[in-house]
Amino acid sequence: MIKPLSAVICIAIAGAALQATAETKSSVTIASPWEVASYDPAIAGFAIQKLQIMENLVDADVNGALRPGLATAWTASKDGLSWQFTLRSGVKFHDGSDFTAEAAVTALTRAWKQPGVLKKAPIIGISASGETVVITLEKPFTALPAFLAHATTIIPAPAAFDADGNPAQMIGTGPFSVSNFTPPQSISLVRNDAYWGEKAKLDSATYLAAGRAETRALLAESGDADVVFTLDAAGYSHLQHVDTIETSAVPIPRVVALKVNAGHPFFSDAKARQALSLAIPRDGIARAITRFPEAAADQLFPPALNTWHSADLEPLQTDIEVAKSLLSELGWVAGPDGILTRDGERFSITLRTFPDRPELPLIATALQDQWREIGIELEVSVANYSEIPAGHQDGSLHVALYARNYGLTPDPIGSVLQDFGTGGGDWGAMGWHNQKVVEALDIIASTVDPDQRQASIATVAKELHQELPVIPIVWYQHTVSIDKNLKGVIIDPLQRSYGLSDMYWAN
Amino acid sequence: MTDQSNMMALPHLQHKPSKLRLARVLGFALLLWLAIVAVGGPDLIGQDPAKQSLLSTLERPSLAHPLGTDHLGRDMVARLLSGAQLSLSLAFLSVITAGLPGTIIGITAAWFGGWIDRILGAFADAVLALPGLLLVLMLAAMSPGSWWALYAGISLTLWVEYFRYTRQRARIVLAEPSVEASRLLGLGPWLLVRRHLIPEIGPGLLTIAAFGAATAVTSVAALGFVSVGIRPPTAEWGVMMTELLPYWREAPFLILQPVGCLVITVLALHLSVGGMRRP
Amino acid sequence: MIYSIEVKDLSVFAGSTHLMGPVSFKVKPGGTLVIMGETGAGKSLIAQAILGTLPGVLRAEGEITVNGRRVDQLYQIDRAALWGREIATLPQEPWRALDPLMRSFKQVKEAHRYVADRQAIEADLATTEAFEALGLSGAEQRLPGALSGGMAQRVAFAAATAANAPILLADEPTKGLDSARHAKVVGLLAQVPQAGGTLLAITHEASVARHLGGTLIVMRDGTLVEQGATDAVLKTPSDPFTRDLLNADPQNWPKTQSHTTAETVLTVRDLAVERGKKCLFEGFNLDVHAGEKIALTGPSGIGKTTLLDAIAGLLKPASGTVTRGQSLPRHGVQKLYQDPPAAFPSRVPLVHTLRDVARRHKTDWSRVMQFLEQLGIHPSLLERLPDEVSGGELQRISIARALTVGPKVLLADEPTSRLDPITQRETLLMLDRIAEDEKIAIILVTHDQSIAQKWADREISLV
Amino acid sequence: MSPPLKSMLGVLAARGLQAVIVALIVGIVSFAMMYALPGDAAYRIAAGRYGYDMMDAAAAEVVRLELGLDDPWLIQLWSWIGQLMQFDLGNSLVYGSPVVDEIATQLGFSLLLAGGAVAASLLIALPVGIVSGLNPGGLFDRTSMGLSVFLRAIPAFALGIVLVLVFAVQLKLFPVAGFRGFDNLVLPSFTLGIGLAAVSNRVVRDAVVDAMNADWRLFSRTKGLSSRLTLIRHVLRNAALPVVTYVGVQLAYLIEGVVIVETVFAWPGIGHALVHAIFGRDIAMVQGTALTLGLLYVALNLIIDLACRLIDPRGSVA
Repeated sequence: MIKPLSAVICIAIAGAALQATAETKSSVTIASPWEVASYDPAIAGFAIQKLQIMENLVDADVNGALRPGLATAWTASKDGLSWQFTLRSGVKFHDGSDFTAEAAVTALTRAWKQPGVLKKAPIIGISASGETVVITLEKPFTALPAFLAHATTIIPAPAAFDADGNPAQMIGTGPFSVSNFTPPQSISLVRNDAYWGEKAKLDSATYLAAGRAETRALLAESGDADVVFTLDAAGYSHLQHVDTIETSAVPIPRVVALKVNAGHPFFSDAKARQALSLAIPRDGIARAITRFPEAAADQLFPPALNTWHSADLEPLQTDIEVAKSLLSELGWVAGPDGILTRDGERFSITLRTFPDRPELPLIATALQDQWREIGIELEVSVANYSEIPAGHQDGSLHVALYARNYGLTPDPIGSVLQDFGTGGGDWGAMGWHNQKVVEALDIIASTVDPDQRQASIATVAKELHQELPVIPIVWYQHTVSIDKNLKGVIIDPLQRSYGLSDMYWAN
Repeated sequence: MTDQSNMMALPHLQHKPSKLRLARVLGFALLLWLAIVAVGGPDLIGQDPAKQSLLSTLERPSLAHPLGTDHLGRDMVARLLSGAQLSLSLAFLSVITAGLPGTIIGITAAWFGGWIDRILGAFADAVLALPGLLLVLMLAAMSPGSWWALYAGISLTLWVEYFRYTRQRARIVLAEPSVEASRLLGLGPWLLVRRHLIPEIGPGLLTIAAFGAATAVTSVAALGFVSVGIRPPTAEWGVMMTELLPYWREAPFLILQPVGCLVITVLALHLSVGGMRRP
Repeated sequence: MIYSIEVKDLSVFAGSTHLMGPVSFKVKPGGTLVIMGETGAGKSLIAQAILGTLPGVLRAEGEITVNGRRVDQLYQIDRAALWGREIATLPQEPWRALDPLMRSFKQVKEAHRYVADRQAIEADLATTEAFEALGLSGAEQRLPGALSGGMAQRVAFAAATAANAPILLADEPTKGLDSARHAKVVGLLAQVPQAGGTLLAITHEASVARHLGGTLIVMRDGTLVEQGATDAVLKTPSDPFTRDLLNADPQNWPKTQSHTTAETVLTVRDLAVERGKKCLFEGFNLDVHAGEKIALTGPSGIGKTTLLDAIAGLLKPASGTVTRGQSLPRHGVQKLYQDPPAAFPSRVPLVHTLRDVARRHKTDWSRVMQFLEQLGIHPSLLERLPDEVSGGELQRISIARALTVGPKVLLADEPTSRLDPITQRETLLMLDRIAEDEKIAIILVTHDQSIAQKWADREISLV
Repeated sequence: MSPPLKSMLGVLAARGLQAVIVALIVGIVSFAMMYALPGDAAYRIAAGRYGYDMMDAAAAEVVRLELGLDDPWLIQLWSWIGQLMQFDLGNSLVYGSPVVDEIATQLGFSLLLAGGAVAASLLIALPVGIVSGLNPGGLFDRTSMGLSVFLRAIPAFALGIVLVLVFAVQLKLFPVAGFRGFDNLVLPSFTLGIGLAAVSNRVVRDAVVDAMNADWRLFSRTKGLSSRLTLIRHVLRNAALPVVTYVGVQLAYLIEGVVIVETVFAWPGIGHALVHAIFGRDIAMVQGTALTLGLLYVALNLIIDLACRLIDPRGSVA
């Protein structure tokens, strides 16, 4: 048995050597949980954009402020029904072909037809005229540029599509081009030396999708991955004590929220929803599960959304007694087993959530235990997340726990509009209608006057805070571990970019 | 290497029963203990396995919590106990649901031989060729959150091993002169099975069963790993393994506990069936 | 002078229990030593002690010298070095002593190659010669499974003697061979001393001992009862046991009475049986009468067993009929097997097996006990497992089992070929008594001519 | 025609038939079950495509129209079988790309992993099994037995992570995850291999014990072959038979482990793909992967059979 064993060891040593050579300080390996199995911007856009393979007409900085991307400037007509995007000239795709208005229009039209943000905008036409792209709307919509910064509106080269118009390659204009793609696990990148902007400092980079948080933590610790995104709470607290790496956590506009079916007799009264909210152990959850005590969500919009987060809202409290009294006001009385009943009906409900974000089932379990205190029997069903929109559509949903990202577009109005506009939304209000909010949202979407806009935003925030069609639980932190010698790492709270092009190795 | 001869039969020297018997006694004692634990469940210590305290999570063993607390501050002893209830009963169940059909079909195939044998064999091969995981996941998905579906799926993949073993051994046994003699003496099928097949095949089957029980629980763990079968706040050893995995670094003693329980179970089974003579 | 084998006060112990010995003997080169005795008398222990293959639990005491070299003190390794080079061993039941997966030629060749340390080519030649010399030509590429008992014995002989070791140990070399092959093997052994080698043979057949000559040792439950020149001992045995042993030789049996009656229990008309597609024999006719003792002889492989199966209705004859007399009950034909342990469920105490049969046939248990008593089986034996009682006892228990059914015909397939002469005689005499008392017809398959002549009313030999 | 050749052909024919049966069963079973699953396929597929940030009812409707999920099931099944006849597995419902391409990339990796796993398991099981078999009941035998039970009860993922901690993080011998080079194969292979070896080393052990107690073994010694030669020329070969057949049985259980290990080690394998396909209701993908795995299993068993024939010239193997 000596022979095979030694063989293995040889492989091992060879491997170690190979590893060593692979670690020349001109490339990085980044690991993140998200697998990439498609070339389609509508499906894989989030990764393609983060890896700076393709770019949008409009770009955004870390504060969400819009800045020129492939478009140098944009203006709306007086009536706000037509937008002009002037394109950057001299930009070439990775395959050497020129970036033209036609290319942009084809890409955007496709994005518009596909499920994605553009579908949500009141667009009626996308056309090219010379060096500009013209988008016409049926009603004014100020957030359009922000929408064009979204991952599903990145611009692939015409050559990226096959004969039938299906995406078959990843060819963009970004500072990195794809050298190798092994779906769903990994993408290898090389610097695009023909990039129009400031060139990347690294020669190459590798993206590795590692689904398990444990694996990512170990990748970071062993140094196999130089930058690791989205660490789980346990892994994060461990890595803080590993001295070869730095860890950092950035608050992001993603919030764990509880969607309540206000159409359901149990929850039709705001008091019931407040009672639920009062019985949520936000601090406990933030301490024990997500482990960022300061991130207990005392209102829906996190501080990361500076325009929407408002300091003068009275923070949501946790108070079992008040919750109980509220429920008894609504005519609920505790049964023999401690579960509330009202005219023969047990207060027994089902919460839908999904395992893709490991913390969600845990939070659900915490709610289950806590709500038993106030006499609510909670069945937790951990399943595919499509059960939530499905339940919203057929009205079978009671409550749902999920993580909502209000930073999909630099301007959250898009998401808010979907979630709380007329009829609510799959990931927002259900069976809940509030005229004030609807009107305010219209203004926000269409007005150009900042003060008026801010006022309406305040109204919306206030109404949501009192009515609680969606109950916030905790805000998210974007957790990252970085090799100590890797410099220039910028963490984008909007998660639009991994900032590869700015990274460089200290020597 | 020692030269052990068996040129002449020395029955009284062939095996040393005393040691074996001791092992068996130990095995049965363990099984009995497990049974008590499973029947008693968390009531034995009067702790609620679902009661959390988010402010005292991942605690080391203490007087209040002899085995510490899990990631939601629940008492580990209570969870392991209620886990024992589910895991053991369902492991037992899956072994039965896999073992009985497997054995019976196996004996049938060997008994009749010919085309019946061939058909059953082909069928078993086809089933083996189906990715077992496919069946399990499907069944799990068909009735979400149902443990029984989970274990039914698992047994669906496990029965074939019993079948193969029984069929192969039964073929040999049934060909022995002793069976011919019994037939000639007019003994009926039941006596043939009882006197010839069961004593010959039984031990091997029990060993497979012991392995099967472990497989069942670890499969549940595996499914939990692809986040199937999680159903808060139920405690099940396999699922606990997956739940506690993220904390393997901070509190390794936690994930080791359900594993330890499973080890004890498997060990008990093996000892009680008398060593693991593997077919 | 230097003796090939010199044994002084050899005894074998299992822990503290004394199994065998003390024995002492000397064999000079070209000499022959024959060891006789019942099965379980410890004959094999002597061979194993000399060879150094005693089971780990056994311990040998005394001096053993091989070719002037004291071996009992040596390490296992050094003793193993003698094997095949100094001492060759002919195994019991050779078909089980050959590797089932290796072709016979190769198994002999490897001995020439690695034991006699010959070059591959030489080894090939030597092996081919050996095969010719032993009349094995044509069997080179056969697997042990496809060899007859005699062939297997000769292949084993060729392999064992490849390095032509001066000493040959043969442990019951004729076990289970029919008379023809029996003679061949004995002849083979007889050549060894003529070629200047030393032969140590273990047997329970006086005929074999007589043929081999040399000196003789007679053993009985582990103790040496008689020792001397083979001819002398065989002519004028001094010890009563030796006398029994010799009388037990079928040649010296008295002829048994016939108890045949007029009643025909079974008629066989121009029966033909096949094995595989090969027709074994055809046009076989037989009338079996109650109480009749029929001996069925013939070389092995001729299909004696197959014939019995056909008569028992266990296999369908290719043609012809087996008609049962009207007095013959459904399970009226029973069978005794050559290898008693194989005929009982191995993991069930004997009492269960017997009770099952008694219950099935509504036979009163006291009657079963009666049979057992007649057959000299103590009831306490029934509590044991089949492999915990001796072959003789088990064969008698299987007779009792058969009687429990109340059969009219008893088919006995070499029921005593694995028993030592004394037990053999006892068993066959019992069968004789049963034929008389129960008026049962017995068809006995045997390869021993003298048994057929002395025991049976009539002999049918298949040729 | 010589009997061994005949038996070979027999094996081939039998396995060929099995392959066909498997193909049909897999196709129908997977289709039927996918069809029987509760919940709206369109929603699941949309979820698989767009992720929870982008997926909503509107997306689901688009998917429904695009894939014609409202067709009666008979038509859908029939079209699949029709395609299969032309060796076309269709397109992935989630990713739109041809199933063949998806599998082509991943199958290679999975085969590599499975092969590595079997190799690793034998690398452990053979020496351990043989040593404990040569001295049954000895200390080594008992220890290995206890260890087997323990390892049998550890779920693959836990084992994998411990291995990574020791060999990748502490000793820095192998990379943690990914698939840059062959060194990436070592840890996942051993994670699976150890699990398999936990059982198979006992099989090896028992086989060796049997062989060591056989009469022919003693005879081969007494005819003069050294214990080493006896082991090599006789014991191992005879012991190999049950071991090889058992490896065949184990192959079936490999797949489950593969899924876990692929996930832990970020290995782009087919098991991983199968699980995602099931969650995403990607019927085409499920059928494709299941079919591949099924046929793969048949093929591997064919190899096992032939190996048995090679070891055992007696032809029929129980």
